[in-house]
Amino acid sequence: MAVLSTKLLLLGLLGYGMGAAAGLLFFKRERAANLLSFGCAALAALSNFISCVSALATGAAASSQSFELLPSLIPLVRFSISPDPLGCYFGIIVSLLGLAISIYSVGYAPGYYGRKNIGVLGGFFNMLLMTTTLVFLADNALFFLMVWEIMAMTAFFLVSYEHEHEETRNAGVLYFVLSHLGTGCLIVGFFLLYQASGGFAFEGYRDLGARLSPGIRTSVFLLFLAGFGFKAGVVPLHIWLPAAHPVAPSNVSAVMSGVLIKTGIYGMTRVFFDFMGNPPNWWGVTVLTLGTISAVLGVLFALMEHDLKRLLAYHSIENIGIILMGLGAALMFLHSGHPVLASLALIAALYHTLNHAVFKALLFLGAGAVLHATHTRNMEEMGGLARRMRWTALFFLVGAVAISALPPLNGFVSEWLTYQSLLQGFGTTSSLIRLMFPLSGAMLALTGALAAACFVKAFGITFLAQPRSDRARQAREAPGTMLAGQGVLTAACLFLGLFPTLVLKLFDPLTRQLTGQQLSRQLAAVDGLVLSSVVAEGGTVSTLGILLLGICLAVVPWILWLVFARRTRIRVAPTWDCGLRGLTPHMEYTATGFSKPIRMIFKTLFRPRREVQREYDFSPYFATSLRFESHVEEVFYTRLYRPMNQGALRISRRLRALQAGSIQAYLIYVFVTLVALLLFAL
Amino acid sequence: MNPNPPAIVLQTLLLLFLAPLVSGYMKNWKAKLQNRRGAPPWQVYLDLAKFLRKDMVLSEHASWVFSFAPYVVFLTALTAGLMVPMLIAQAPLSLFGGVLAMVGLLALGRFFLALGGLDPGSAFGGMGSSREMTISAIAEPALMLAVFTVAITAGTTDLSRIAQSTQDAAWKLLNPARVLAFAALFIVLLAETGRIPVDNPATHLELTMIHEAMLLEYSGRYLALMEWGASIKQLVLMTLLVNVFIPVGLAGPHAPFLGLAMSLIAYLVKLTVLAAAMVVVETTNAKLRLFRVPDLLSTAFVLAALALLSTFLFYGS
Amino acid sequence: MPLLTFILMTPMAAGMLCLVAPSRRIMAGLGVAAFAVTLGLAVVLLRQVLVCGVVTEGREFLSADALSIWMVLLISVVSLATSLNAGRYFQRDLAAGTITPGRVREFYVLTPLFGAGMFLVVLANNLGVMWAAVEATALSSVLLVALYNRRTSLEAAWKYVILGSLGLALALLGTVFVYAAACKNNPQPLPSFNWSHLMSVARQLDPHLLKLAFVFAFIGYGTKAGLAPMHTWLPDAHSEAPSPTSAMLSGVSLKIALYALIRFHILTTACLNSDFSRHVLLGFGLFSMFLAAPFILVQKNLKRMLAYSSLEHVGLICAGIALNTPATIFGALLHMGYHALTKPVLFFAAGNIHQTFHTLEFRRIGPGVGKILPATGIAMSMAGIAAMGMPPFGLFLSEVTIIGGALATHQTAAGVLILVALLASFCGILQQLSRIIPGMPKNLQDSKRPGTDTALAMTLLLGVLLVFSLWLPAPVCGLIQDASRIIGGRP
Amino acid sequence: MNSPASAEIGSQIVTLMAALMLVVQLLMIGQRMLLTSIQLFAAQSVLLAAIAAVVAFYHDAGHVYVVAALTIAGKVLFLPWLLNRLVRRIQIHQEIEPLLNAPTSMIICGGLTLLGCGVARPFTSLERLGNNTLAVALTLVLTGFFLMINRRTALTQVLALLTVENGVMLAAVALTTYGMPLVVELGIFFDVLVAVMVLGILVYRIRENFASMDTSKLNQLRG
Repeated sequence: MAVLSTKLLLLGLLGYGMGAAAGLLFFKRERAANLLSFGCAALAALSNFISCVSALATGAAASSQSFELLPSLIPLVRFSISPDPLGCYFGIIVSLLGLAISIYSVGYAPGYYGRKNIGVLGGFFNMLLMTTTLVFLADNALFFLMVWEIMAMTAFFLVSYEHEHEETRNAGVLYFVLSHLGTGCLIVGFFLLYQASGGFAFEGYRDLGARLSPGIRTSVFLLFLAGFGFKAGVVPLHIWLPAAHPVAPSNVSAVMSGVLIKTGIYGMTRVFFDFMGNPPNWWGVTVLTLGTISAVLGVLFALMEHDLKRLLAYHSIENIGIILMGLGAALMFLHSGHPVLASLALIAALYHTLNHAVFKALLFLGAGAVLHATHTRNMEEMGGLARRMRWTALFFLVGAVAISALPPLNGFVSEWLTYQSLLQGFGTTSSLIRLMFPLSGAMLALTGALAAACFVKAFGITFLAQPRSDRARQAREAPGTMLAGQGVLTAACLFLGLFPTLVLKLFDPLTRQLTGQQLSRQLAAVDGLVLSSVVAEGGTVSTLGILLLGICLAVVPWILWLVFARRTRIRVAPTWDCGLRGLTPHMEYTATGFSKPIRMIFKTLFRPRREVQREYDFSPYFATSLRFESHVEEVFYTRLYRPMNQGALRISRRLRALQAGSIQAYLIYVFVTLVALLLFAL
Repeated sequence: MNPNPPAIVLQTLLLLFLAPLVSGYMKNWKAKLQNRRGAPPWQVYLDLAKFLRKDMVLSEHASWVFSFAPYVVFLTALTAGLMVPMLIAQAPLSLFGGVLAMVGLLALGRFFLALGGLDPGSAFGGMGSSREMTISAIAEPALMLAVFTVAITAGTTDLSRIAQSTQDAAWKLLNPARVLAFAALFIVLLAETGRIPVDNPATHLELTMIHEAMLLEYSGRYLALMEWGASIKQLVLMTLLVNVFIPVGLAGPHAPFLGLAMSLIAYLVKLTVLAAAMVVVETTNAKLRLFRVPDLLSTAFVLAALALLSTFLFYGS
Repeated sequence: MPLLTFILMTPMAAGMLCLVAPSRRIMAGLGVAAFAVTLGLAVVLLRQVLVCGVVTEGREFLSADALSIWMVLLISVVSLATSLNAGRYFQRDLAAGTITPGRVREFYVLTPLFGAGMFLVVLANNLGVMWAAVEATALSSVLLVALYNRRTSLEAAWKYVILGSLGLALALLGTVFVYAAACKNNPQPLPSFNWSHLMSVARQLDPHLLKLAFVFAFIGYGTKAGLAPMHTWLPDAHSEAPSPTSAMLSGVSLKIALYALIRFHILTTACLNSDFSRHVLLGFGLFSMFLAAPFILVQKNLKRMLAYSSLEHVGLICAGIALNTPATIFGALLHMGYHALTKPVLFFAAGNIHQTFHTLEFRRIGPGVGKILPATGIAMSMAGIAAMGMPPFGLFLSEVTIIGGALATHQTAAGVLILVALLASFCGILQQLSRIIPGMPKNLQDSKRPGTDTALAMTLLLGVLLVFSLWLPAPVCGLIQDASRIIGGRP
Repeated sequence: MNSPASAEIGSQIVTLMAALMLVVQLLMIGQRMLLTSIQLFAAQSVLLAAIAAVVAFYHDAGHVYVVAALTIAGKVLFLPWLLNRLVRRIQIHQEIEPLLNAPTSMIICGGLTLLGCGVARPFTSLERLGNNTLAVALTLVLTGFFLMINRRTALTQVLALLTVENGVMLAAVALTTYGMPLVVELGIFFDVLVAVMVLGILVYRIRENFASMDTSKLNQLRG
C-alpha cells in the first residue's frame, strides 16, 4: 500500500512536470497548450490526491521513509522527500484544489485566447502546483528553501501574468519583495538549526528546541514566525495579499489563496510542533494574539472592499488568523502539559486550513466566473447575476455560507472545534492568561458575524436584485468545465461539513506524529454520526443531524400549505417603488452603502474620507446630479510600509552624492583609505 | 442521551404555538401600558392565518433566493429551539448541538433573512439588511462572551448540561458571574429580537425600521413564515435566558406527567416575568439612533467581560 | 608540449593577426577561434592539475595550480562568449554609424591582448610579472573603454586609467616590499621571486614588512577589483564601454584583480598566521555589498546598475574568502564562476537594448522591452533572476553556501549582514528590471521599431549556467575544492 | 673595494640624493608652471638614476646599471620630451591652478612626511645604503598622491603619477640588495612607458573633445 501510494505520488509529480513542459512547448498552439497542460495538472492532482489520502487512511504515512527524489548532482543539496503525515495532509489540500482548479481552468483559459500566451499560464500553473507539493514533502532544509523560492518565483510570474497593467506589475513586485524578505528570515532560521544540529536533514531537527540555547531558540521562533508569517499574510505582514490576489488570473488567485498562503501554516506547524519541542508560554500567547488581530482586522478591511477579489483576499487574512488562533492555543496547551487539548486545538487549526482552502478556492472560482462574464471586479457594476448565472450563484452561495461559519457546512465545524478547544483551555492554567481564551473566543464570534455581514453584502450586491450595469445585464452562465470545477469544491464543502468524523480519522497519524495523541475515537460519538469535543460532556454537534432535522421539520410548512394555502395564487409584480416612476438600479443599495454602518462604527480604524458634490436647482434635497467619493485608508500601508519605503529611497538618494563625478573626490577616497589602513597596520 | 421522539414532537408544538402567543401578549401589555386597549393576545394567530390564506406577490427582480429565505428563517428558528431545554432539563436535541450550534442556526436564518431583504432591489430592503447584519455583528461578541461564562463554569457547551449543572446547586444562581452575564444577555436579547431601544417592531417609519424593512416585499404565506419564524426566534432566546440562568422547576429526564405540568407552569411564570420586563423597558425607553446602538451593546460586552472576570475569581485558582 | 605557453600565445597571435586581417569577418573568426582553443587547452590542463597538483613551464616562469586553472576556464568562457557576441554587435554599430571601422579593428586587436594579459596574470609564477600583467590588462582595457570617442566614454576611460594606474603603482610598492622581505635574510644575491618559493619560505619572512606589503597591495589590486571605496571608476567604465567589453570587465577582469589580491592574502596569512588580512578583506567586502545596494535601488542607468550589482558580487566573493572556512571559500569560488556566466548575459542584453532604444536610462526605455525584443527580454529576465540569487540558478547555491558556512562556524553576524545586503540588492534589481522588461511599450511604433534581438551568446551562456547549476561535474568540483584548499581556511 | 669607510661615503651620498629628490618633490608641489614641473620631474629622475648608479657601484651589481640607464633613457630624456611635445601640440596655457594654496599644501606634505617616517621606522634595518631612504620613498609616494589630488589639469596628474612611480623605484633600489630581478625591472619600465603613451593619447583626445585640459570638467558620469 505504502509502495503504491509512493508510486502514485511520483507519478503525480511527473504529471505536473509533463504539464509544465507541454504548456511551454505548445505555447504557439493555444488549444493544445490549454488542454494538455491543464489536463496533465488535473490527472497529476488526482493521483496525488489518491496517494495522500490512502497514505493517511492506511497509516502508511506514519512509517514513511525519506528517499531521494533524484540523485543530486550538486554539492550539499539532497533532493530528498518524505511523505510523512503532516506533508501528506497538506498534500491532500494542494491536490484536491489542484484537481478542481485545473478542471475549471480548461474553461477559464479560453478567455485569454488571442490576447495572452496560454502555454505560459499552463506551464507555470503546473510548476506552481508541483513546487507547492514539494514544499510540503521536502525533508532537507536546502531542498526546502530551493523549492520554496521557486514556488515564490512561479507565483510571482503568475501574478504578473497580465503585466500590461501597471497595477499588476506593482502588485507582483510587492509580493515578490515581501516574500523574499520572508525567505531571508527562513534562511537564517534554518541555518541556526543547521548550526545546532550540523545537518540539513529534517530528521536531525526533530525536537531540537530542547538542545538550543534560550537566545537562539527565541530568535529561531521569531525568525520562522516572521518568515512564514509573510507568506501566510499575518497582520501586519499581509499587505501583499490584497494587492496580489485580485490582479492574478482567477484560477491562480484560487491556488494562491487556497494553497500558497497555507505553506506558511505548514511551515509554522512543522517548525513549532515538529522541531521545537515543548514551547515557552509566550510563544503560544504571541501566536494566539496575532491570530486574533489578523482575524478581526482582516474581516473589517474585507467589509470595506467593493472589489470582489480584494474582498476575498482580505478574508484569507481573516481565516489565517482563525487558523493561528488554533495553533497558538495548541502551543499554550503543549506548554501547560495538556497534549490532548493541544491535539484538539491543532486539529481545529489544520481542519480549518483544509476547509478554508476549499471554500476560498470555491469563492475565487466563482468570482472568476463572474469576472469572466462581466469583465469587471467592481461589485457596484454587478447585480442580478443570480438569474443569469444560476449555478455559479448557487455554488458561490454555498461558499459564502461555509466561510461565514454557518451550520451545517464545513466552516462551522472547524470553528466549532476551535471554540471547544478555547473554552476547555480555560481550565488548563490558573494564571490570568487564561482569560485570553474566552476573550479571543468572543473575538472569533465577532469575526464570524462580521464575515456573515460581509458575505451578505458580497452575494447580495453581486448576484441579487437588478443588474447595475450593461455588463451585468449581458452576463451569461460560465462554460461547463468551469461549473464542474466549482461543483467539485462545492461537493467537498458539503462532505467536509456533514461527515467530519470520517475526515477526522485522517488526523490520527498526524497528531501521533506531532503530539503523540490520537483523538478520532474520542471525537466521534454515536457511531460517527455526532462530533463530540474530546473531554466527556464537553458538548456535541452533528451537522448532518441538523440538516436532516431541518428537512424533517419542513413538513410543518408543507402541512400549513395543505391546510390554508391550497387555493392561493402567485402574482409577479414590480418591487414597490414608493409611487415613483418605476424602480431603477440606481435606487438599489450599493456595496458602499451596505458597509457604511460598520465604517462609521470603526471609523477610528478606517479614517474614512468622503467628498460629496451636489448640483441642484432650487433645493438641495432635489439634486439634479450628485457625485459621491469615499475612501478608506489601509492603515498598515500608509502608516508603516510607505514611510519605510520612502525612507529607504531618501537615504539612497543622499548616498548618490558620493559618486558626484569629480575625480579629485575619488582620489581622496583612495587616499583616506590608504592612510587609514597604514595607521591600522602600524 | 439519545433523542426521544415524543419530546421532540412536544417541544416542536410548544415552540410553534407558544411563540405567537408570547408576542401577542407583549403587544397587548405594551398597549395597556400606553393607555391603549390594544388587540387581544391571540390576534397574532389570526394574522398568521390571514397571511397564509392570501395570494402572494413576488417581485419581478427577485431570484430563487427570495423564495428560499422564508423556509430557512422558519426552519432554523425551529431547529434551534429544539436544542434549548424548555420543559425537560434534557433538551430533546441537545445531542445535535449545544449553544454554539443554536447561535449558528439563528445566524444562518439571519443570513438568509438579509439576503431576502436585498433580493427585490428596493432601497428599504438593503437598508434593513445592512443594519440588521451590523447590529447582530456587534451583538455577537457580547452574546458569546456571556454564554461562555456559563459554559465555562459548567464545563460544557451543551445547554441541557449547563441547566442541570446549575439546577443541582441552587446557590450558583446568585453567583455574580451569572447575574452579570444575565444582564448582558438581556441587552443582547433586546437587540436580537428587534425591540426598542434598538429597533421598533411596531413601526414602518423608514428611517427607524430594521427588521420590518427586510420583510417589506414579502406577502402571503412567505410573510407568515417570516413573522412566525421571528416570533419563534424570540421565544427561543427568551427560553435560553430563563431556563439556562434560572433552571428552577425544570423537569428531570424521566419526569411523570405531573412533573411536566409543574415545569410548564414554572416555565410560563418565568417567561411572563421576562416578557413583562422587556415590555417595561420598551415603553420606558425611546429608540436609540443607529450609531448609538453600539454604545448599548458595548455596555453588554463590558458586563459579559466583568462576568468572565468574576468567574476567574471564583473558578478555583 | 608547453600548454601554458600556448594558452598565452594563442590570443596574442590572434590579436597580432587582427592587425593585418583583411576583413571584419576574419577578425571576428580569429577571436572566437583563439578563445575556443584556450578553452580546450584549459580543459586539458584541468585534468593534469587534478592529477599532479601544479604544472610549471619555462624554468618555473609559468606555473598553474587549481586556482589559476579555474580562472583560466572563466577567462576563456567569457572571452569566447564576448567574441561571439561582438561580431553582430559591431556590425550593427557600423550600420548605425556610431563607430568607425578603424575602431572596430582596434577592438579586435585589443580584446585578445586583454585576454592574454589576464592569462598571464593567473599563470605567472613571479609576483613582479603578475603585477606587470595586471597593468597590461588595465592599459589594454582602458583603450577599449574609450572605444566610442564620446565625451562620456573618454571621461570614464580617464578616471579608469588614473585610478587604475595609481592603484597599481601602490600595488607595485607592495610587491617591492614582498621582494625586500624575501631578500632580507637570504644568502644568494638574487633570491627567486617565485610564488612557489615565497610560499615555501613564508614562515621566515618579516611580518611587519608583509603587513605593509599587504596594505599597499590591497589598496592597489582592490582598486582594480573595484572594492568600495576604491570602486568609483567601475560604474563609469562599465557603462561607457561597448557592451562586449563591459561583459569582459565585469565578468572576469574584476575577478583577475581579486585573484592577485587573494595571492597576497594567502602569503600574508601564511606569514603572519594572524587574521589581519582576513579582517581587512571581510570589512571591505561587506562595505562594498552595503554600498552597492542603495545605488542599485535609485539607479537611473541600466548598465550602471549592472555595474553596481557586480560591485556587490565582488564584495560577496571577497567576504566569502575572508570568512575563511572551507565552505565559504568553496562558495566564493563557485560564485565567481556563476557570476562570470551570468553578468555577461545581462550586459549583452543591455547592449541589444541600447542599440534598439538608443538610450540606457530606465525612464526613456520604459516598459515593454519583452514585447519589442522577446529573446532579449527572456534572456535578461532569466539572467536577472539568476543574479538576484534565485534557484534553480547556481548563485542561490553559492550564496547559501557562503552564508551557511559563516553561520556554521558561528560567524553569525557576518552571515546575517551578507544576507541583509543580498536582500537589499534583490529588491533593487527586481524593482529596476520590472520597470523595463514587462508591460506594454508606451507608444506602439516602438514595437514596430526594428529590434536588435540576437541571443546566440546569451543562450550559450545561460545554457552553460543552467547545466552547471544543476550538475557540477566531479572534475570541476574537485578543481574548486583544490583551489579552496590552496586559499586555505581552517576547518 | 667595499671597505666600510667607502660604504659609509656611499650611504651618505645616497641619503643626500634621496633628500634632494624630496626637495624637488616639494618644489613641484609649490610650482605653478607646467613646463617647469616637467623639468623638475626630469631632475628628480636624474637623482633616482644616480642613486641606482651608486648602489650598483658599491655592490658592483651589473644589472642595476641597466636600471640606471633605463631610468636616464626613459624618465630623463624620453618622457619629458614626449610631454613637452604634447604641451606644444595642444597649446595649453602654462598656468596650473591647484585646489589648495601653497602654504596649506606644504603643511599637508609635512604631515605626510611624518606619516612616511612613522611607517618606515621599523624597517631602517633593511636599508643596505643610506638612512631613511625608505621613509623618503614612502613620502614621495604619498606626496605624489597628494599632488595628483591637488592638481586639476590632466597633464599634471600624469606628472604626479610619474613621481609616485619614482618613489616606488626608489624604494625598490633602496630596500633590496640588488634591485628587482631584471625581468621585473624591464616589465615595469615598459609598462610605465606604455602607460604614459596611453595617457598621452587620452589627453590628446580629451583636448579634442572638451577643448580643455581641466579634469574637473569631467563630471558627466554621476550616481
